[in-house]
Amino acid sequence: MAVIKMIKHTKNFVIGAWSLIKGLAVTMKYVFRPAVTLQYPTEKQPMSERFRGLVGLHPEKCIVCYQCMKMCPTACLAITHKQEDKKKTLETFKYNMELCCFCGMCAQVCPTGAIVMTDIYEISVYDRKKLDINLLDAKKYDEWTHTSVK
Amino acid sequence: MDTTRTKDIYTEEFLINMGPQHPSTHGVLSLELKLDGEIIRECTPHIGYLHRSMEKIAENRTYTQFIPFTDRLDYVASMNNNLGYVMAVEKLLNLEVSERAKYIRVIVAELNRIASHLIAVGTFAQDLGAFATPLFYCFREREKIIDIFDRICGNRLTYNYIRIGGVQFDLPKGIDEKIKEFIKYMRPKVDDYDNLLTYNAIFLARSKNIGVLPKDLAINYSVTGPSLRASGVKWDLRKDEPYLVYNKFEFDIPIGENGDSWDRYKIRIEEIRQSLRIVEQAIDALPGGEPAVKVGRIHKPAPSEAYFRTENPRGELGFYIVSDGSMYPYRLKIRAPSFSNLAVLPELVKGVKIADIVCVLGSFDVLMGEIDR
Amino acid sequence: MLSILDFIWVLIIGLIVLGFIAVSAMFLIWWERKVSAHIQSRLGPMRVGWHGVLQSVADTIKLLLKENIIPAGADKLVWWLAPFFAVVPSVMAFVVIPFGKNLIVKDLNVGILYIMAVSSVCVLGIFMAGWGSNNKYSLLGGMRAAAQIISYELPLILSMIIVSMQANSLSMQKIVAAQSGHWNILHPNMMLAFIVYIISATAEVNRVPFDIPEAESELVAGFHTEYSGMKFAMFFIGEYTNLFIVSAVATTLFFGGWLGPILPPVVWFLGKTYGIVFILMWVRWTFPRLRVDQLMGFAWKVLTPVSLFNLAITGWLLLK
Amino acid sequence: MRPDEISGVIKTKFPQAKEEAGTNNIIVPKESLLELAQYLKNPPLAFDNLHCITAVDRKEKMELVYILYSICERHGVTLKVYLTPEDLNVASLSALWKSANWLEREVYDLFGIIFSGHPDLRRILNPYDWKGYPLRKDYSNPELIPKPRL
Repeated sequence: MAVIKMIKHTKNFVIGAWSLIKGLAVTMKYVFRPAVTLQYPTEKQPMSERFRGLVGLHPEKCIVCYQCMKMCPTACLAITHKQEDKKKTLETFKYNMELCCFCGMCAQVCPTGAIVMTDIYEISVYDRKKLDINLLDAKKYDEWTHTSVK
Repeated sequence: MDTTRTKDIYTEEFLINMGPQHPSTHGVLSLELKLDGEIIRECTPHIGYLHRSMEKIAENRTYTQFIPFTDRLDYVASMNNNLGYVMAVEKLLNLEVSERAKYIRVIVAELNRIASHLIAVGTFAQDLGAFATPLFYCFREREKIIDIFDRICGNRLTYNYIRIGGVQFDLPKGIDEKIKEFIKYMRPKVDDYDNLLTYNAIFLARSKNIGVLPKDLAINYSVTGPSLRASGVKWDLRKDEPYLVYNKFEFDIPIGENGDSWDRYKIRIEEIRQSLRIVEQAIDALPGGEPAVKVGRIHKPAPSEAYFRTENPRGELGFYIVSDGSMYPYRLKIRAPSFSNLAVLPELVKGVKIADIVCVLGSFDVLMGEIDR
Repeated sequence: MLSILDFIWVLIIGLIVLGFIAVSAMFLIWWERKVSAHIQSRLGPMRVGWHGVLQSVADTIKLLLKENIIPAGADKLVWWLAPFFAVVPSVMAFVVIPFGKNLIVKDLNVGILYIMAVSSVCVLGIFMAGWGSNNKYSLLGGMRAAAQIISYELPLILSMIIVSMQANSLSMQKIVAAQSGHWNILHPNMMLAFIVYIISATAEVNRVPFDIPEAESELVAGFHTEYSGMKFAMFFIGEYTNLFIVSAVATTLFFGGWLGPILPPVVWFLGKTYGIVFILMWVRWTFPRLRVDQLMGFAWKVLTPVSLFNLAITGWLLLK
Repeated sequence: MRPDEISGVIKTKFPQAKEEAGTNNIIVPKESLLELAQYLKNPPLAFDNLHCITAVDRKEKMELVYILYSICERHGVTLKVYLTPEDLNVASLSALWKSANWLEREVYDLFGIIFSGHPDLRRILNPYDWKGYPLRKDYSNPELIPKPRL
């Protein structure tokens, strides 16, 4: 009886040791495979066509319909307009990046394609105030574009 | 306090707070442990550190506006959350979506299930002390899925892709080749995990017969998903209450024998294989047509209520929506699978070692974003 | 009486040894990061120097400049002394490591015994760190370390005794000299002794799969949770020096030490040692961790009986 | 069993239980909830899984919703209990289904419904010292951010 038990234990032990060797073989296999990572700040992954980064605006296309502002789930867009006769013109187009959740609903709902999602994704700043930006400002993305992949 | 005092030397239980900042509590879970040396006498979970009052937020958003918020519930399986919520709203609206949309939904949901299970497997190995290597392998494979999602919907974690009435975009050109390539790439990798972890002697010693969850207890605690199937209950909503087009595909439901930590892990590995099968069949059978039914931006369902549950990677995710006829939900309840799965933890860890609590918790693969909501 | 000349001589040798330890520890840290990175399909440090070879230097400078934080309620004296107790024994063990024919600080005639005695002191440092930190996780880590290292000392010593029985000496140089015909590892009983040795040695230096005193995922980082800055660095240096020592001892006992054709002895010695270090690293980045009771059970139920059996067989072979 | 069959079985056994108009949901007076739950748990209906408990604040009344499933019989039922805002007491089901433990704690935390007989009725999602019940319609807190304008 004891002998059978002993043989069983030894057998389990050998199976266990073999499983460990199989594990070692798996890790050794990957030592000789090329790395899959990128050296981030110097190499960058190209973003897809549909990538949703910061919100961008083509002011000339905007018809001031307020659809984007109504759609935004986090209320990060704030628009004001001037009324001249029957023509509406944009006055301000505030975009509070701090609240933005990059859902892309505003771009989807825009009837003229004035709002787009850019591919800027490195959006850390040192000052919180810089996150509240006016999309009509021509230099609005100077803080980030130099790091963006175009 | 239980003290056994002899003349000068005495021992007593001591209290240890595991979390909310702890490497293996999967986020901000806090466990109050009463220890007798290394052995756990009592475990009290404290949750709510990530409570963002999603249900209150939902009462203030339109039905469409709430979709991005569902991404943030179970943030490693956003597609499945989008799906669960959107299906509940569609049930409320009595909306039928196109056949193509259904197939696309199945493909993305199953791909996301694989991604989520990969994280579960990697972090479980990490919890057992296989430091970083399996986790990195899993993330390497997950990255391929993320790349596919990046091309499909434009984001890498919070997808916000599935919409009421269909999906946001049609699949981009050439993505089906990419998905097929991924399936071909993924199959041998799962075998690698088997060699590296599943049948590894140390791994088996650590996870076999630890945290055994019997069948009746699992059902009584309303444990769902892979954790329930590991206890030997053959219950999968994709088979038992098929939604979308799951009844058109051939796949098996893996079930465990003992309901221990190893079984819960093994079920996930097997489900990765089954999901690959489903994706393969769905890609081949993808019909043409419109990816979305034209519906407005604002929905005003008749005053009624709907409960719909889907099979999430972690279990059954249910949305209970009450409408009062306005464009906002009157009440939205999220039945999070991890919430019920975590509730069973104190029962399972009485009398195990401190190293095993990490193993049991890891095998349930709970996610605090979903529990705290 | 120690003359001035002797004193200078000791100082020079001490500086050389310390310099070697520092460089070797830094190299090992860099190498471990590289090995782990390539196992995990990454590249590891790439920025500082060629393939990040100076990364450890940068890290050391960073750690030197860091603030020393003493936890509230710490047992200050014990807390301060612990890192020294972790480093000093591993430095002392260098005295009897033979790098070459004459390249040894002092060829003690009780070399193996000395190494065993000195390396046992390490556990004191770990336990002091665990006790002094006033942290429950650290205390658990310290307790585990004490239990583990004491249990694994037994199979470790038993497997080393087999070698000294074969060589008929406790001196490291004589053990190397005894292997001039063929290396010890070629005997089946020595092979078994080597396997027992390498498993126990992994446990002695607290590496995966026996890293339960640190146990990142259970005890956060065990005994060095509360340490920061240079004190943490000292634990790190102690750990990597220990890693070097156990590999060097394995080389000396089983792989013929510095013996080898053509190349200079030092190259042979370091080559073999780093080969064993690589195996330990490879194991570390592959396996999960054992639980504390399984670990103890393995030491007492498997390793100790096996090495006792091996000892009996070796004795019988020698007397035959 | 089909939902209408289940409600038929329940109505014959418990005449005080009503069927909600247009659905197959069962409305139970709160006094007979525990009795009904006991009946439901055992065969022939065998609802072994208390899936979800939630509440809806209808202002004039508080609606408590229990969603039950049976994994062995593969059917489900929804129970509703109406509570008046003056008396928010109801029997706890945590002795029958252990999943009720945390689910009832959640309802207590968010709606302030007291489950008598619950072993450990503490707050669960909110901090233990939180004031008020956030999901009630009359809940107000100066820190609440107003609804995004639409």
